[in-house]
Amino acid sequence: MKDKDSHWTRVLSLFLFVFVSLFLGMQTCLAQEAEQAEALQDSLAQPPAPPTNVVAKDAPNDNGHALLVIWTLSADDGAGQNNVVSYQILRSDSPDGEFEVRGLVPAGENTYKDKGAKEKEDANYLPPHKDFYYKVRVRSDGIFSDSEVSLPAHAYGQWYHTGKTAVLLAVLIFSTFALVFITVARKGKKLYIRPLAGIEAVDEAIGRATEMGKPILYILGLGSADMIATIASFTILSRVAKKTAEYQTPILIPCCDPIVMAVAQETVRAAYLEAGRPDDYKQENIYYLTSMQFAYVAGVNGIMIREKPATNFYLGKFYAESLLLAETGSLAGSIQISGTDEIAQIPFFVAATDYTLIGEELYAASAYLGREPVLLGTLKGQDWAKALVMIFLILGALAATFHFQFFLNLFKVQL
Amino acid sequence: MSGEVVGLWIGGILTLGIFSFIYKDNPFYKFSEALFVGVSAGYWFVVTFWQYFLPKLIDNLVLAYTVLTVEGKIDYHWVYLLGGGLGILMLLRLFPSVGWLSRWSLAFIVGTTAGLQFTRYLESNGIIQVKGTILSLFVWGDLNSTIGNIVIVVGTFCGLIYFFFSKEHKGAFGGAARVGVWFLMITFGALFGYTVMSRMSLLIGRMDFLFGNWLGLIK
Amino acid sequence: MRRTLPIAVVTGMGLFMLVQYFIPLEEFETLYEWVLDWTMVIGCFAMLLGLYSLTTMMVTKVKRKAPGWGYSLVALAGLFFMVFVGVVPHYQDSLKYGTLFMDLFEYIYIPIQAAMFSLLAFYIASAAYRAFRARTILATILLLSAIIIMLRLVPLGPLSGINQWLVNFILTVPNMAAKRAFWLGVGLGATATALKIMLGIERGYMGRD
Amino acid sequence: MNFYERMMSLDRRWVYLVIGVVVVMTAIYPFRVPLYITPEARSVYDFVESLTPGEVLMIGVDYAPEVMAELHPMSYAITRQCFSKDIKLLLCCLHQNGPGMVEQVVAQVAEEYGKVNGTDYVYLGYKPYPGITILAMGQNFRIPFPEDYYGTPLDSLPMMRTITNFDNVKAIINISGGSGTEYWINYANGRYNAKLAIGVTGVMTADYYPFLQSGQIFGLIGGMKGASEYEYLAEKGGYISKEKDQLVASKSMPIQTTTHIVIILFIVIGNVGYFMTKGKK
Repeated sequence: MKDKDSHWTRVLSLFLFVFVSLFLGMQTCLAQEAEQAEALQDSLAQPPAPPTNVVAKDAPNDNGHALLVIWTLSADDGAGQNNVVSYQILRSDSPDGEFEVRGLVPAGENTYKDKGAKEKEDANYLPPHKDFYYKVRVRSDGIFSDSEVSLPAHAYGQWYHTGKTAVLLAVLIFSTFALVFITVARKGKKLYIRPLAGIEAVDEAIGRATEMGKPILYILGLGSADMIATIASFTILSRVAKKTAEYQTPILIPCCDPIVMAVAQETVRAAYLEAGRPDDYKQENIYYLTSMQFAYVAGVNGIMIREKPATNFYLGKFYAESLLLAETGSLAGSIQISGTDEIAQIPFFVAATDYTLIGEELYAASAYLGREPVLLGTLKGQDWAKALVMIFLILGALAATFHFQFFLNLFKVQL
Repeated sequence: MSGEVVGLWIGGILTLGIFSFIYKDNPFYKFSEALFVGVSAGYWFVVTFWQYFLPKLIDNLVLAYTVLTVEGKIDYHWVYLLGGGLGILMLLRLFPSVGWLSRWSLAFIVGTTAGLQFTRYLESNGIIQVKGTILSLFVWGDLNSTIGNIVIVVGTFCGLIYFFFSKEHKGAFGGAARVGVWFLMITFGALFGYTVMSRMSLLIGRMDFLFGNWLGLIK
Repeated sequence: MRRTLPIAVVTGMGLFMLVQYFIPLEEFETLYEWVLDWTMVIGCFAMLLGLYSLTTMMVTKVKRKAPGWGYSLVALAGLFFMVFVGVVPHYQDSLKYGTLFMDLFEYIYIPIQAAMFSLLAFYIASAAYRAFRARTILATILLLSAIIIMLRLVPLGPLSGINQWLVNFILTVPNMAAKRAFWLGVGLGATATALKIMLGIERGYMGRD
Repeated sequence: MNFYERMMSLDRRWVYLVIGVVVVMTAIYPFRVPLYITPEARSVYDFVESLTPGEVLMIGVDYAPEVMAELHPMSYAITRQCFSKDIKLLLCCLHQNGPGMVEQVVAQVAEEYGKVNGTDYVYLGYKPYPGITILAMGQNFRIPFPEDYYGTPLDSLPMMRTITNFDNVKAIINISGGSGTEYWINYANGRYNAKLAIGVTGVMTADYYPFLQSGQIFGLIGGMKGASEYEYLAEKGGYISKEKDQLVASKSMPIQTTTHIVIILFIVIGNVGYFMTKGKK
């Protein structure tokens, strides 16, 4: 049996050997043929006119590991018999050294960004402050011609991204508005804010829970602490918890992110301290459940059905689970106050909860609940920014109607 | 019975357990829910461990240590110790006497978020939206677009008026705010109506699973 | 120290993240990447905290023989079994298909999740029934818009074309306008919140002792 | 308590029961729903129809198993239409839970039509960070994907010899269940001017209509209805057939229709009850 095996192996390897050598031989033949064909073609066809004015310079607005190559298109690009197919960009660290291919762009393009890696260990590393030379090779069906070698250029990083000026202006304008009105508010000027039904219901909802002797459930949403909606929810929680401390109503906060849990604990502890009831604070009421969307919902639904909280707050970032929570809560007979900046979930909150804070109202809620002049000041600043946006809307529409392109360019943001 | 069949049965039974909740809370649902919460928390922990903890912290520190022992150089990877340190501060929450130290880590995260989102929101929710609303109010020979554009600009304008907090919604201002709410309501209705199809698709998918894959009643 | 320093950290980190947005320089980019990595590392340690929190809650329930303590036991079993099979026997491979860990995920987690998700089909119907009452003009607008959109799936004969035109109109015009206004408002609100946090005006979330 | 009052305080479980019964009954006794084909779905179909054999179409398939019910039928119908017209396909997946599923679709359909991997289609596989990946693909597919899903270097695949970037594909169809679509629109279309159409879940459709208006996408297949419209067109074109059980979305359209009618009826009944009881109070 074993002999037979080795016999077969020998036959097989012999066969394989013959096959491989045949294959290799054929490959070489073919390659030679191809080369000959190319040489033949070379002698027949004229190479396309080379690109001219090749200029290399540092690529703007970057970390200093990229160069920009610009050239004038080959005279044959788009015209002439030699239809240009592509441009190859070649680079070298000396004008007469070996050039390596860095990239390829189709005909008609006259710029290429040679972007390298910033890690030294990366094969594609492009060192800053080192001179490089470029040439551009124009290709047309197997034949090509090269441009002159460019003058040296080196990459360096920039201190300011010029494409983001619009954002910088927005930051400055917005901060100015906010700071001006904070100062005004500090001086004691009384600021009007219009009533919001959702906010006015908060006191009533907490009061109801106290009367019924049942807990309050506060859901911070599915967001993690790196979302601003979650942070806005912390600021609201801070006010709500202070009230529950005063009313001595327990507040349950199951969380779906451990960092959110930690911040929520700090928030509620601080609120109880401020209300003068540090002993009533129960850390075990603020706990982590799970980070997975629907498992979290299943857990919270269980709490709602079994603990029957008198009031449910849903404030923060919510996704598809919004309706699952809100319907179960309404089934359990709780008063529900919701708010999110996810527009797709607002209809479900509107349908299934008693009060909904829509978008920006969620962010305004802490100022409403706290009524501190400084916070009301930022609210006023926000409104002024909004007024400015509205002015831009009208001006923009007029500019677009009468084709003032410059106005559009004001809002250009480059990344 | 192969593993897949066992899996199918487990899946089918647990699905029924979840569905039973719509009738009322019951032990069957409670069991499925508890299992769900436990398994998902465990899953998330394991994913965090392999996908974040190891590559982001341990691998970098091991690299730093290797460079130190092999080349005798202090390599930049040691900065990950700082991240690890902030993480350990988090764990100090377990000890009430030093728990306040974890606030440094929390502050680190909250501050980072605030700074990062500041520009992000101004850019994507501010500038880009304004830019998108810059529409020509008169499109030559295209009545549809002309009317559409005018309505969009007016609607956005009125919608923003609705969100004004520091001015009473009275008179012309209040009227505009009201128009803004109408626009919001049309959108909310549309979003609701649109979602129905997706939710029904989910239910159809589950029914398929129950009666098709699991029980084999329908093909 | 306990309170001032964290607020300083918030302001400092906030300013750094704000400034680096405008500076493409490599040093800033690297620092930015580190900061993001560190937040992830903090998240990993926090995960331990979360696990501790969940476990103590469940264990307390079991110990006290609180109502439903048996279910807590189920959750604990699920949790630790997953962690065990996920971390102990395999190296990183436990996240690949075919391991016991992934099988458990696929045969327990996925079906429950899908079932939970599909409950929405029932809830959306009941929400529509109970909440869509033409009480006010606003509520009427909302429900009419929802009905128009839903009707696109209903064969209406010659009316289908008109309905489709309405659906298109709602989605491209009022929908667009409302979303723009909504997003602009959210943008300003979020920015204001970020600013309040960075300036330390809003600090209720950071302990007080 | 009269009839209307009872109707107003109806236990919500009756609603659940009605929905459940309607779904099951329609599944058992299906009927053919007359379909209104939306122009935005038709334009995708017509575009694929206009391609000639040998031309390359790119499909970005970015969804997880959760939304399979809505999006899988689109992937199948388009792939079948392309393969039976001898159009070459370039596929990629930018959703982390999707790559295996996409492989399943393309491998199955390729087998049905006897198409060869590497010659008739190329599956690039998965890369994280959709934004960066799409930007890089605009430069050259080889930057994010030096190798295809099966580990073969792109340069050694016959089909890829003439394909560098988006300029070499006739159009891109992005079938997506998440935010990746925005990157396709902003980068593939916005930056590299690629012709783009999308197929999205029902929930997402409303968000992407405006892009149709602005011309950034040339077609949109929305949710299960869009998928069944596409199947209808593909069946008429003779690319898929009911006998082979290839009309998946269309099969559940009767259920969609009946449930939508039921929900609309619920709203109407609720309002009738509301107005009848309001008068009394």
